[in-house]
Amino acid sequence: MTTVTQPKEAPEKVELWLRMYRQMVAIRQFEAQVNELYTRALMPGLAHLYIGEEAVAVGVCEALERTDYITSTHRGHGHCLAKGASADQMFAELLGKKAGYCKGKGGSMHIADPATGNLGANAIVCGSAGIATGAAFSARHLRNGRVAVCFIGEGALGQGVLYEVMNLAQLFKLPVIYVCENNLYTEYTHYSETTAGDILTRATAFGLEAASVDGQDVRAVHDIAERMVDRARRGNGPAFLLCNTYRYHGHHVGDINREYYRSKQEEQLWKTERDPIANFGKWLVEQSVADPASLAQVQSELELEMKAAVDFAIAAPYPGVDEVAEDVYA
Amino acid sequence: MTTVTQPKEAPEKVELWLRMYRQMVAIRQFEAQVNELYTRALMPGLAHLYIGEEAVAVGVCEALERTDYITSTHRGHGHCLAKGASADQMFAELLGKKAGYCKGKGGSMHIADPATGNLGANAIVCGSAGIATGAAFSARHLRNGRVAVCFIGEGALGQGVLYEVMNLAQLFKLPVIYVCENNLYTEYTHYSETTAGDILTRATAFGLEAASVDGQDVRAVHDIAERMVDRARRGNGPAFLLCNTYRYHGHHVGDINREYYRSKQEEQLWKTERDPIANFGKWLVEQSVADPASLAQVQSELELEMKAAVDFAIAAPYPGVDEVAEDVYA
Amino acid sequence: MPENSVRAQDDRELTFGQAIREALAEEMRRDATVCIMGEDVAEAGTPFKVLSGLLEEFGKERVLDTPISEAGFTGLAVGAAMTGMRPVVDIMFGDFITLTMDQMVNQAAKVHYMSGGKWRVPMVMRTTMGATRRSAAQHSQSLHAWYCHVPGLKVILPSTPYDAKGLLKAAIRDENPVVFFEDKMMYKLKGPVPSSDYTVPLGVADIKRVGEDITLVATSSMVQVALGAATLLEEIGISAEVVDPRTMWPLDEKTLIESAKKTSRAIVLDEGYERYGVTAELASVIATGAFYDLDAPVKRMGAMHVPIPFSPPLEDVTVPTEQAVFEAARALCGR
Amino acid sequence: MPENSVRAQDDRELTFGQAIREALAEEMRRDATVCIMGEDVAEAGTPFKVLSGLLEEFGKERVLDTPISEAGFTGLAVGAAMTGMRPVVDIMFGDFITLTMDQMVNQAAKVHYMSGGKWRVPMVMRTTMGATRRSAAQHSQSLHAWYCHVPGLKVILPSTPYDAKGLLKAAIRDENPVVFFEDKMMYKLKGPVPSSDYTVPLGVADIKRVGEDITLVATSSMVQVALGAATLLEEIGISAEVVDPRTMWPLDEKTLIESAKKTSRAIVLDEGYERYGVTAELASVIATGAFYDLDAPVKRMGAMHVPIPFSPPLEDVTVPTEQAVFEAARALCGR
Ligand SMILES: Cc1ncc(C[n+]2csc(CCOP(=O)(O)OP(=O)(O)O)c2C)c(N)n1
Ligand SMILES: Cc1ncc(C[n+]2csc(CCOP(=O)(O)OP(=O)(O)O)c2C)c(N)n1
Ligand SMILES: [Mg+2]
Ligand SMILES: [Mg+2]
Repeated sequence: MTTVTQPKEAPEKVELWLRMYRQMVAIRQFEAQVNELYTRALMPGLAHLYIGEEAVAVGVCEALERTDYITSTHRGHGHCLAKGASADQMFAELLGKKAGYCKGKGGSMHIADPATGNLGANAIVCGSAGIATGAAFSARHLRNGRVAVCFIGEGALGQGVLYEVMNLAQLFKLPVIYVCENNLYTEYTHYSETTAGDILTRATAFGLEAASVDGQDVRAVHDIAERMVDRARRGNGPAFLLCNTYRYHGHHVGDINREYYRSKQEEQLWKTERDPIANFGKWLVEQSVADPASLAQVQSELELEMKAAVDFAIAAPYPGVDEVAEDVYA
Repeated sequence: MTTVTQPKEAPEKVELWLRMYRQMVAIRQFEAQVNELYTRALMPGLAHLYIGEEAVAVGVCEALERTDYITSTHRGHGHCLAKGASADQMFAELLGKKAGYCKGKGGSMHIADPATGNLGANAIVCGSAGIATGAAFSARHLRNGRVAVCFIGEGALGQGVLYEVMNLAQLFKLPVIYVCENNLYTEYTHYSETTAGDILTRATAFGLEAASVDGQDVRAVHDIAERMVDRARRGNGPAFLLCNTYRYHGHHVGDINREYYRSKQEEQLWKTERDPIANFGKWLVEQSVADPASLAQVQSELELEMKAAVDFAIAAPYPGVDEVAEDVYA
Repeated sequence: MPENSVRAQDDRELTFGQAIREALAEEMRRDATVCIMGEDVAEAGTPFKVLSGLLEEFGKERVLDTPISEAGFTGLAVGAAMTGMRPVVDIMFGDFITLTMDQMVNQAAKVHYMSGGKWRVPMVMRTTMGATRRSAAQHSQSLHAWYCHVPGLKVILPSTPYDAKGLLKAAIRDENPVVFFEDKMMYKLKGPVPSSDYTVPLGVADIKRVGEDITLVATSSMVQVALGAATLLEEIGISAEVVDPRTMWPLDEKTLIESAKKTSRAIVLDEGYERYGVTAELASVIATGAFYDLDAPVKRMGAMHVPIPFSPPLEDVTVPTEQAVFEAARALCGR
Repeated sequence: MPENSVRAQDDRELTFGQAIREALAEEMRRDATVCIMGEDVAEAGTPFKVLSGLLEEFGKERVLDTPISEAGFTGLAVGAAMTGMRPVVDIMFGDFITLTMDQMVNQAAKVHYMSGGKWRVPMVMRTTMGATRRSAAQHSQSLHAWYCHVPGLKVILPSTPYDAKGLLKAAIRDENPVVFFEDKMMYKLKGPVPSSDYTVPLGVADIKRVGEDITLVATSSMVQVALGAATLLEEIGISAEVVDPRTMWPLDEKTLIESAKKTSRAIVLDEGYERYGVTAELASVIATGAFYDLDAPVKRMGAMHVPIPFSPPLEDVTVPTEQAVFEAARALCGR
């Protein structure tokens, strides 16, 4: 993508911004296709869309090296893509095809990819907190300078194991960052009904560095993530980042009628006032780093790319039935 | 026991003090006999002595009604006695006799007694946190005005379920008080090696009222416990009380050589400078609420009482072998 | 049997899910100490909508949404049960009982015994089981064998709407901790359910189909599979008897053994992993009890020894099917 | 068999506990990625003193004391194993695996499969089992049957110092999550242990005593009980074969079945709860595999279906004894 006028910003900054914009659009286009696959009844099971939360995954993952680790959640497509996963293998996995990241054995909630440091999405709420902490343990022990990011939803604050591993991470000074996406709901219940006290204090109580950030502002997320990652890499221990965000769609693709737990007005407000892509796009134009046309072009490019990836996945074959018993033991 | 000169204090205060003194001595004498039983090889298995920590159990339980609930730990003899258990049935239980509180089926770590609101000691670290919280749930739901106290050691701070139930207790505004006995060690490891951050903040982070107190000062423990119990009873929710204390003996009766994890000097210091019974006795004399002779009398009375209770337990019969299959299901 | 008598009076049909809701509603009306707690049980009525309407009738005090703290609220329920309540906890997916094992096994199951019979834990845990829902390895397991192994717990696996209502009501009235496993794939299954107040006693197996040539002992959703296979078998002249233990513990060994003695052949079907699972216990009970009458080894059919895969063609071969049972039965009968 | 050949060279004796420590020390010297974590494992060397000296040799970086967070440090070990380490976690009492089920079953056991074989979890969980230590219901259980039920896990129950060393070394070198159960009552048991670097392969049963009239399949401490019973049986002219599967999964079915075929009678012994436990799987494997050769039903002997009581006279009758096995075997042989 070419930029119009000469921006005053350093070129690498500009590159980063455009890359982050492109990544956010990629995630949204990917998820739009997932929803499409579901409504066309082409996808087995359900999926949890990340639309609306793109700035969190992109802002954080852009602060990581390819060799750094992440663990993800049931709402994990965005994290995987932001860490470098390719759409075609992801779609193939979502359809249970052999060409998928997990040979079709994992599906939407279990995308894993060693090549991009993705230790795996997880369908157990907070199920990957131990794994991420352990990856940081290896990094420290093997002195390979890596950092681990553990993405969790605010619902994971209900799981005791989170406090166990934060305590361990601080005791062992491990390079792990717990990124908590507070999208206000745990399935169909507002987080305030299930979360007493103060979220950040739950982390500082165990000695972690903690901060909260506007999860709809990709630059803000990236700045604070970079600081925390750098701090962890330098051996100064774990951190907790609370990102305030919102999911536009239902808890999963089948969650259509949502009025009983949240209002249409609330949804509208977030979509119109606080959309991470629209707002960032507007800002890029203001900074004359990009113009509307070039941004529109990104959109259409990625839409085509995603459509092609979907076609690849649909055409791809299922694994052979005899493969069912493979990979149980290494 | 008669008091010498006329103390200026209100008689009920005086009564309370003398009762607390007596209770602390009772616990210490009880535990001395347990140790004796172990060394004489008359007790099956092991036991965890409460000697040195008497002021915590007594100060807290004297702030409770008989109908209030407690849950206890592997180091539970003191809690059970302070809540009103009788020594003979406890010794009988420790020896696995039919006359014991649990017909010999529970042993030292599982003393339970509905008559005194004792929901049971627990051999799983933090294993009773859910139970105590649930008892408080019943109290609130049945509106019977009861309060539940959950005794835990500081080692229980490592168990995630503690944070899960503190969150639940605060959300439901339950009348439960988590009394954490920090005796500096979890088995053979100093708590500072396993506890990051700040202990009280781990409770306030979930919205609980929290405070710490000198666990060797029975009046201080009683005062703060009374305030927290009263607050809970009035429906203002759960609290967390950190009591700084020390166990004089080993982790269990068999833990004799302890130099590899704590120094003899440290033990000596606590025993000579901070003994809860000696210091309280000295204070009672200063207040001319009691004289040395009357205090010495308490000691000898209780020693005889405990010896008699031990004799009862030794003479008591074992349950019949056919009873092994009873009480599995209600 | 209570079944027939009651069925006679009333042939109303409900789904499996509706029968469960009705059982809960009836018991909550009857006994004010019965309350429900779990994730998204209130407004949402659970993701499976099984509890819809209960919040409206019984209010937030008795239908409580909890944080995602399976260990925490299960432990809370144990204490509540000891002190005058009769809590029913909802563990959304059976895969999550992994988080409740200490509360259920070291606490709930042992409180009565360890206290010499002084404290009781009248609680019920409702949870789910069953694969083929395209939910992958962490949302498809049937882990009931673990709880069956634990003294102090009772375990129920209902297979029909009728049994579901009667067994759940009996579970709520039971003085012990009871775990109630519901197959996610059966919630829409319809069957006759009397509107009357009836219970089905724990520990009594039910012969779902009478037959002469082979016994198919089946649990939960496998009962439907067995009945389907029995129909196929009938076409080739093999008469299969389908026996549903209904409760894994207490276990009605006698009915299982007598059926096997009568037919001299048996297959045991359960959707849990076959290895070290429920099929092992049932097969061994029959192999011992009917030793001198069996013409062939007892055949076990459970889930494959693999984590449940997501990919549909793979997932479909991990659990027993009508066709597979049909073939196994035919082979066993030497046809 | 490796056993005999190696034994020949070297008849040094070690206790069960020393053999375990030696296995860990040897593997930690061989491979710098092997580390140990658990409660009181460092200075204290565990309450059972099994790990004494390892801290001194390998330092705090590789022998780590943890908080009392069984779920937390087990989960940490899973992630560490995926990323280059070979952690050995120590769960002090087997009763506490209740707290690790989610990390082991939903995470460790499934990572390899769910990732299509891309990630591996080479970790070992060492924990204990066994009653009669007067520790009551929450410190006396043998819950290994739960892990045996789970695809993706391997489960080891060593019965001698020799096997303990060889099997633990094999477990540490294995690419999968392996659970290693040590009977608390066997730590002082002495036996020959070569100082050489040997491993015992997983999935190979060991015939601890050759016999003709009856097969006693026994696990862990029950092997000693079976050998004791075999001696008593010999005195009345009954020759008992004692077979130790050594690993519950993978399971050497062939050796069990062949022994039963040879003797035509079998008793299976395990210290876990008998109901829905390990004895059910082993008995059913034998009942099926040796169906046409068995003269009597396979007899199961496990722990009584009660929480383990504290009172000595009660506790002693909850687990199989030499005398009980002797009587059962005699009855089975019709004497
Ligand atoms: C241990 C566990 N309990 C319950 C569930 C069911 N469940 C799946 S997603 C979810 C809500 C998670 O909310 P949150 O963590 O905020 O993530 P979000 O869906 O909002 O992204 C629940 C309860 C689960 N998967 N795991
Ligand atoms: C879940 C669990 N893990 C480990 C143990 C073994 N254990 C028994 S007591 C103890 C130390 C407890 O320390 P603390 O809570 O401080 O109580 P204290 O002994 O100091 O009174 C440990 C680790 C246990 N009983 N339960
Ligand atoms: Mg959320
Ligand atoms: Mg302590």
